[in-house]
Amino acid sequence: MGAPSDLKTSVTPRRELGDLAGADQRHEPLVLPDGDRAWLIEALRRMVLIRAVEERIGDEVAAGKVRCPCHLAIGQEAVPVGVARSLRPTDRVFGAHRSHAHYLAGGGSVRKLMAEILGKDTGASRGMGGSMHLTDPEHGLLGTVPIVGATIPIAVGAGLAAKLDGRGDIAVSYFGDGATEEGVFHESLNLAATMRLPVLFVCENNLFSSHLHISLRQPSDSVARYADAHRVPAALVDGNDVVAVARVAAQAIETMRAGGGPAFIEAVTYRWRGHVGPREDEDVGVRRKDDLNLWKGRDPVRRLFEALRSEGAVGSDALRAFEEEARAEAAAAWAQAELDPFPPPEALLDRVYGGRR
Amino acid sequence: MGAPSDLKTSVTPRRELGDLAGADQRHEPLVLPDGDRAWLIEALRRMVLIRAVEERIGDEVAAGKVRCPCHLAIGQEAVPVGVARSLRPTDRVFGAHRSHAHYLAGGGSVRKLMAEILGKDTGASRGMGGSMHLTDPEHGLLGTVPIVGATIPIAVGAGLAAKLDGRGDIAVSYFGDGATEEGVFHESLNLAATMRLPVLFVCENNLFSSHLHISLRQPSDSVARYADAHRVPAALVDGNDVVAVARVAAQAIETMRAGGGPAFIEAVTYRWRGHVGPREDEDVGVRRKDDLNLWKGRDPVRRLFEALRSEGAVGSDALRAFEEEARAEAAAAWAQAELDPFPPPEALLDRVYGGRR
Amino acid sequence: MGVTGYGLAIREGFEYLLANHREVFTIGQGLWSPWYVGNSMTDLDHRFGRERVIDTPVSELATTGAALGAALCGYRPVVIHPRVDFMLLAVDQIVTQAAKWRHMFGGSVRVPLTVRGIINRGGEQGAQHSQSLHSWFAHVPGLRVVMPATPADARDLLIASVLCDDPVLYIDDRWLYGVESELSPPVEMDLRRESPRRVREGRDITLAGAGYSAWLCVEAARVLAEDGISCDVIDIRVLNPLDARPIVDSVRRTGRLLAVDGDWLTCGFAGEIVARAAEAMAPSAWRASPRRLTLPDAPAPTSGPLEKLYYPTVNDVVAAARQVVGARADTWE
Amino acid sequence: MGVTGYGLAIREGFEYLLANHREVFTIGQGLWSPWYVGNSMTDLDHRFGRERVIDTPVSELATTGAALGAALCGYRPVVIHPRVDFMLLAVDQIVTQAAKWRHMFGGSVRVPLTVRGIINRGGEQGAQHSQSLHSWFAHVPGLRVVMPATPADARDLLIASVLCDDPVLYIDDRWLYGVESELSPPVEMDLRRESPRRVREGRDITLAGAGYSAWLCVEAARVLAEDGISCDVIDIRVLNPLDARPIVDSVRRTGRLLAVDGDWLTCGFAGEIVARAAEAMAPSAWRASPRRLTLPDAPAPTSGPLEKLYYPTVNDVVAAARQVVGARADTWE
Ligand SMILES: Cc1ncc(C[n+]2csc(CCOP(=O)(O)OP(=O)(O)O)c2C)c(N)n1
Ligand SMILES: Cc1ncc(C[n+]2csc(CCOP(=O)(O)OP(=O)(O)O)c2C)c(N)n1
Ligand SMILES: [Mg+2]
Ligand SMILES: [Mg+2]
Repeated sequence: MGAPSDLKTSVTPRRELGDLAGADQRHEPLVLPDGDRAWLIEALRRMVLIRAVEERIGDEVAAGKVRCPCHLAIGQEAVPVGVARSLRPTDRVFGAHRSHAHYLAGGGSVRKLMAEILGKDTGASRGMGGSMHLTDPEHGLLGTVPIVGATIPIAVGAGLAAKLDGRGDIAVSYFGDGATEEGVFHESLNLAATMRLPVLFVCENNLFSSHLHISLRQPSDSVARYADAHRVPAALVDGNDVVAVARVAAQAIETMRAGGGPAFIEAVTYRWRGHVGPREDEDVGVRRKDDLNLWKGRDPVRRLFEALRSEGAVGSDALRAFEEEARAEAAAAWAQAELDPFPPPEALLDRVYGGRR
Repeated sequence: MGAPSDLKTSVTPRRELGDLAGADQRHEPLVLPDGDRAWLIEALRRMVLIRAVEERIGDEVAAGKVRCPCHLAIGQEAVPVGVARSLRPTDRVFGAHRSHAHYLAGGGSVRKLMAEILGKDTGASRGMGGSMHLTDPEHGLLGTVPIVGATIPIAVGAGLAAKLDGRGDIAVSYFGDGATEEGVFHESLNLAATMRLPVLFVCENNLFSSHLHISLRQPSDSVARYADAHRVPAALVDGNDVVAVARVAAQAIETMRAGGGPAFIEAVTYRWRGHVGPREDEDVGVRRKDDLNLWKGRDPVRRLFEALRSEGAVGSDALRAFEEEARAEAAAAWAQAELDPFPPPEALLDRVYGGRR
Repeated sequence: MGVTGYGLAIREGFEYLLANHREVFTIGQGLWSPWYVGNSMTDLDHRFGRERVIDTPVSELATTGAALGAALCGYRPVVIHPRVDFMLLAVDQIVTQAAKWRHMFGGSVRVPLTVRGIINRGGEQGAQHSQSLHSWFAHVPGLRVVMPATPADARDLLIASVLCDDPVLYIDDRWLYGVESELSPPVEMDLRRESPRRVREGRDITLAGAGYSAWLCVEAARVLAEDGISCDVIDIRVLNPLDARPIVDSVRRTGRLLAVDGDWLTCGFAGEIVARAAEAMAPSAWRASPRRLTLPDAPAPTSGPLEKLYYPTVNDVVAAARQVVGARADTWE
Repeated sequence: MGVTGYGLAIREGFEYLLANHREVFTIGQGLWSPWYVGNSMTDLDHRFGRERVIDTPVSELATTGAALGAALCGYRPVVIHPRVDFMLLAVDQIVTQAAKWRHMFGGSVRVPLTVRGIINRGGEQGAQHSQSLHSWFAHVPGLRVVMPATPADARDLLIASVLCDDPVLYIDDRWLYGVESELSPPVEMDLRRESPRRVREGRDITLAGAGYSAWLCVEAARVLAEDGISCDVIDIRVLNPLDARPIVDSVRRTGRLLAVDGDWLTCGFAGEIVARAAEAMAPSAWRASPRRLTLPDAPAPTSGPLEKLYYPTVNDVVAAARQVVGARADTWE
């Protein structure tokens, strides 16, 4: 810009993600970096755990054992696992309604998650929040809430606190493509950019907000353009490639810890289940069913596993072991949680304010 | 985009408007298009009227004759006059707190404006709104309100109505650079872009929001980047050049009437008075005082006048005549308005709902 | 003529409006989904077209403002918020814009906007998916607020709201969607003439509530009748502007009042009912002190047992009414 | 020790907090302007630095959310909204987030956030620059709401709010900035122990109000004393959670109540005062029906003569109190 311009009337292509949004693209094994096998194997184990736990939750919902709404992130495991790699417990992380994976990727207890979903006093939020309101301060997760976009400015404030603290900590805000339609998303990016706050904005663009494909809600299918407008450095990445996510996240976080301003990651991914609940066919959006089967070919877990196997780092037996371990942990946690007590009646009023009134 | 990218860490220049934001730039007479002298002379007359009326209002505020807050647009007259050129009475126009010029450029009655500012029953809003709440339905101005950003989505709805009507009418939303910091601005652009509504967004970027220069509020001094992000065709223009404003507005509006979607104009300008009230030194922002004197050299009225004079279309005598006419009209309107009655006491309750309750 | 449920009655209201009034359209999140707003709008998009049944991005504030803008241009839009909690993002457009434009611009501006906010609570959804806050909106001059308690009102108050030239907040409650009754053909009522209604006659105590609370009162009155307590029940229907006469007339007759409300206690709608009666009546006309039954002043919990404690039930209404009737005016302390 | 005005007393509170508590910072529109929030924060940015006294873009919602985020990380931010009307853009963060996070996450999360909303009305500013709406926020469980009526409270309730581990909405009124009194040194009160206060003793009637309305009550009581009506005056101070005992105790003594409030009538705070008293007292304990004096249920007008009609004055309080005292309990209808 600078010079006055005539009206730009070029019509915009509505699909700008190209092959990143292609259900039939990127089915091949990941390209692995040199070294670093230990973490890759740990990442595989963690993704397998997240999936097993969410599958178990889905089964319990289907069995009528759960009443609170559960939004499953099955298929999206690579994003939080990739980001979490560069985080430390003093960082501050915030999520939304679909945050089981954010919670578990950060190291959250499976038992407390199950107990929370069952409304037990032993739950992550002592039974007061359920699936949509998770917290895990030990690992830096300060809160996940279901009001779309609500934690984005809160994360900016955590970034402000981190900057005032001056210890190189950062804040991470996880949200979806739908959240970028809330005005507060833009206010938050502008605030972070203007104050140069260490906030990592991570948009899990799974192309859907509830039943609506992004093409019905926005003039382009890529949201990184908003970061460009707010002058926040942005990276666009395959959200089903844990290696790629970890790489851009590490880059961004390193800059931030060194005093850089905010950064934005658009991770393109896809959820395998309905918007809410365990069923796959819940939704009614654009071509959802046909796409789903193709997207399963882009499975972030399988793609990492096959890459590791092809070089002999992990075998099918190891994968099976991970899966059994994970299912066993989920089952044990569920069994324990079922036995746990509910909050006492006084909790209803005693937890409203600090101290009595 | 399309291909995954690494993090873009380029630091952004905070000044992107270049000479368009330069107080010492563009002092020379306008470059006039061929033909069309009649309108240019009318535009000159209209800008002179707006300035005279606002100067009179400022004097009355200074004299303690006015109680309601008045935000004067002296120095910004060219924007609404340039835009109004392509509007028709069936179009729908919305403004904000600084909208005397929007009202007058559209043909609003000086008498009703004065009466409204004095809280008289004969006012544009029957004395219920004052300077910050103006309406003039005959000329398509449906409302101006002081909640920053509030009329932007309302204008989008008027654009939706125009599209449903299918008569080629459009909606115009006037707002300032500060309003682009409200989330609703972004929600509105996305809605208009997604639904392809005939809405002309006109941002009068006078570089200030109250006491704060835009460099203290945003990472760049140009707001057209937001339109780019929302895929709304945008034009950047010298807001003190009525010819340039009229040209881009005509272009944008023509496309819209033919069924095109929204368009965005960023008109760079400067207010000569304080944020509120008549004083010039009211503010405390960045370099405001030094800039002001330079900006007066970029006077939209003088630049048009000198261009017309240099080619003999209008002489100094004619300009003087316009000015005297304008001052006389302002004076007469004020005198009449002072004699007008206040709303009756019943107005307080009778105007809340339609019909009695 | 068969029975119709409250949810489908709302849908009938929309069908009637869209079929008979060209200037009506609907806009909001979920309108192209078969389940988003229960069964209250299913397939309207296919029947009337997606130009008049518009699904939107997740942008409550702009969507509401856009509906207001269209209303100012002669349309009669209904903007739908699938949860009151989400509607709070649009408070500026509802409260500071829509409710004030007529007055602010001289009194003759027509603002035929209907905002539909759905109470969608329970099911362990928790604090951010359970708010009602009708007490907030009933507080705002210029905004008409209605809460239907029956299928007939669900349909006909919707029609009246949309045909009204003032902004109306229409609040329906998912907990009532299953309530059924026989419906006569739709009628176009003048909302300005609608007010609280005496839906059951009794001598001993006045039970008053809006929406689901009115339903609780009716059910409780049946139970109380069995042990000889005869209740006058007032279904509020129109919360703002509030015509308190039917309430006061009832309390004058019974001398006792239990205000039931599904919102919080402090500064809630139940308090307004009590205050109107207390102001209008002679102290000597009371046979017992008035009483409120509301949500406890706490956010909604998720845990099942706490959720059961949280929401007033028919039994709670019955118990509270018995207490009021049992109390003697002179000895109450 | 000289006298200090209400506006400067607020500034003293900020000075005390910023000087003595490192975790305190302030953020909001106008903090780098000498006039934006009257004389209540002038030059704090120069004295304490612009890292702790932060001016912001025009983004109420994100600014409030950011303050909440910092509070969750151990800071004690004060987010300033120069007008309550602007603060409404931030309702989601105040009501659905800040007020609920402790409860929603198990009860042990500390949320030491203070939101300061300034009532800035009159001066023919009109409907969008005149709202108070403290009745709304006092309705929200989890959100403490305070309204100081004196310079001492303006300073010390601000300090108490900021040092409280719960979210607090602190509402001050520009109409009180000129009120002066002698101030002793600042004290750190525990907000949980603060409640409505009896600021004048009387026998004939209880006058109760918050903020500017409390000031009106005190002034009116002086006038009423002259013609032999002795008023008990309750300055509410802390609206939520509301400790109604001081109010009820007073009305038990006087048998009469006039609730004065600078917010609208319907579902307003004055109604809550009346309802609490009506519920707690025996009908026989009333010497007259309670009465409310509030804004009329209309948006604020701009026109001078209408604006004069709109806001309750000392004379209005006096007149209303005379009426209540003049009424006989048994014949009131
Ligand atoms: C303010 C608000 N508006 C609407 C909703 C309803 N809602 C819940 S989740 C959701 C979709 C969000 O989509 P996205 O942000 O992409 O997250 P995803 O579900 O895809 O993970 C919506 C609209 C809400 N919870 N909050
Ligand atoms: C929602 C809201 N927040 C804050 C304000 C206070 N305010 C009034 S005008 C203004 C500045 C707006 O700047 P801009 O949009 O650039 O318009 P300009 O005054 O420059 O014409 C502000 C912040 C307001 N009126 N509304
Ligand atoms: Mg999504
Ligand atoms: Mg500006």
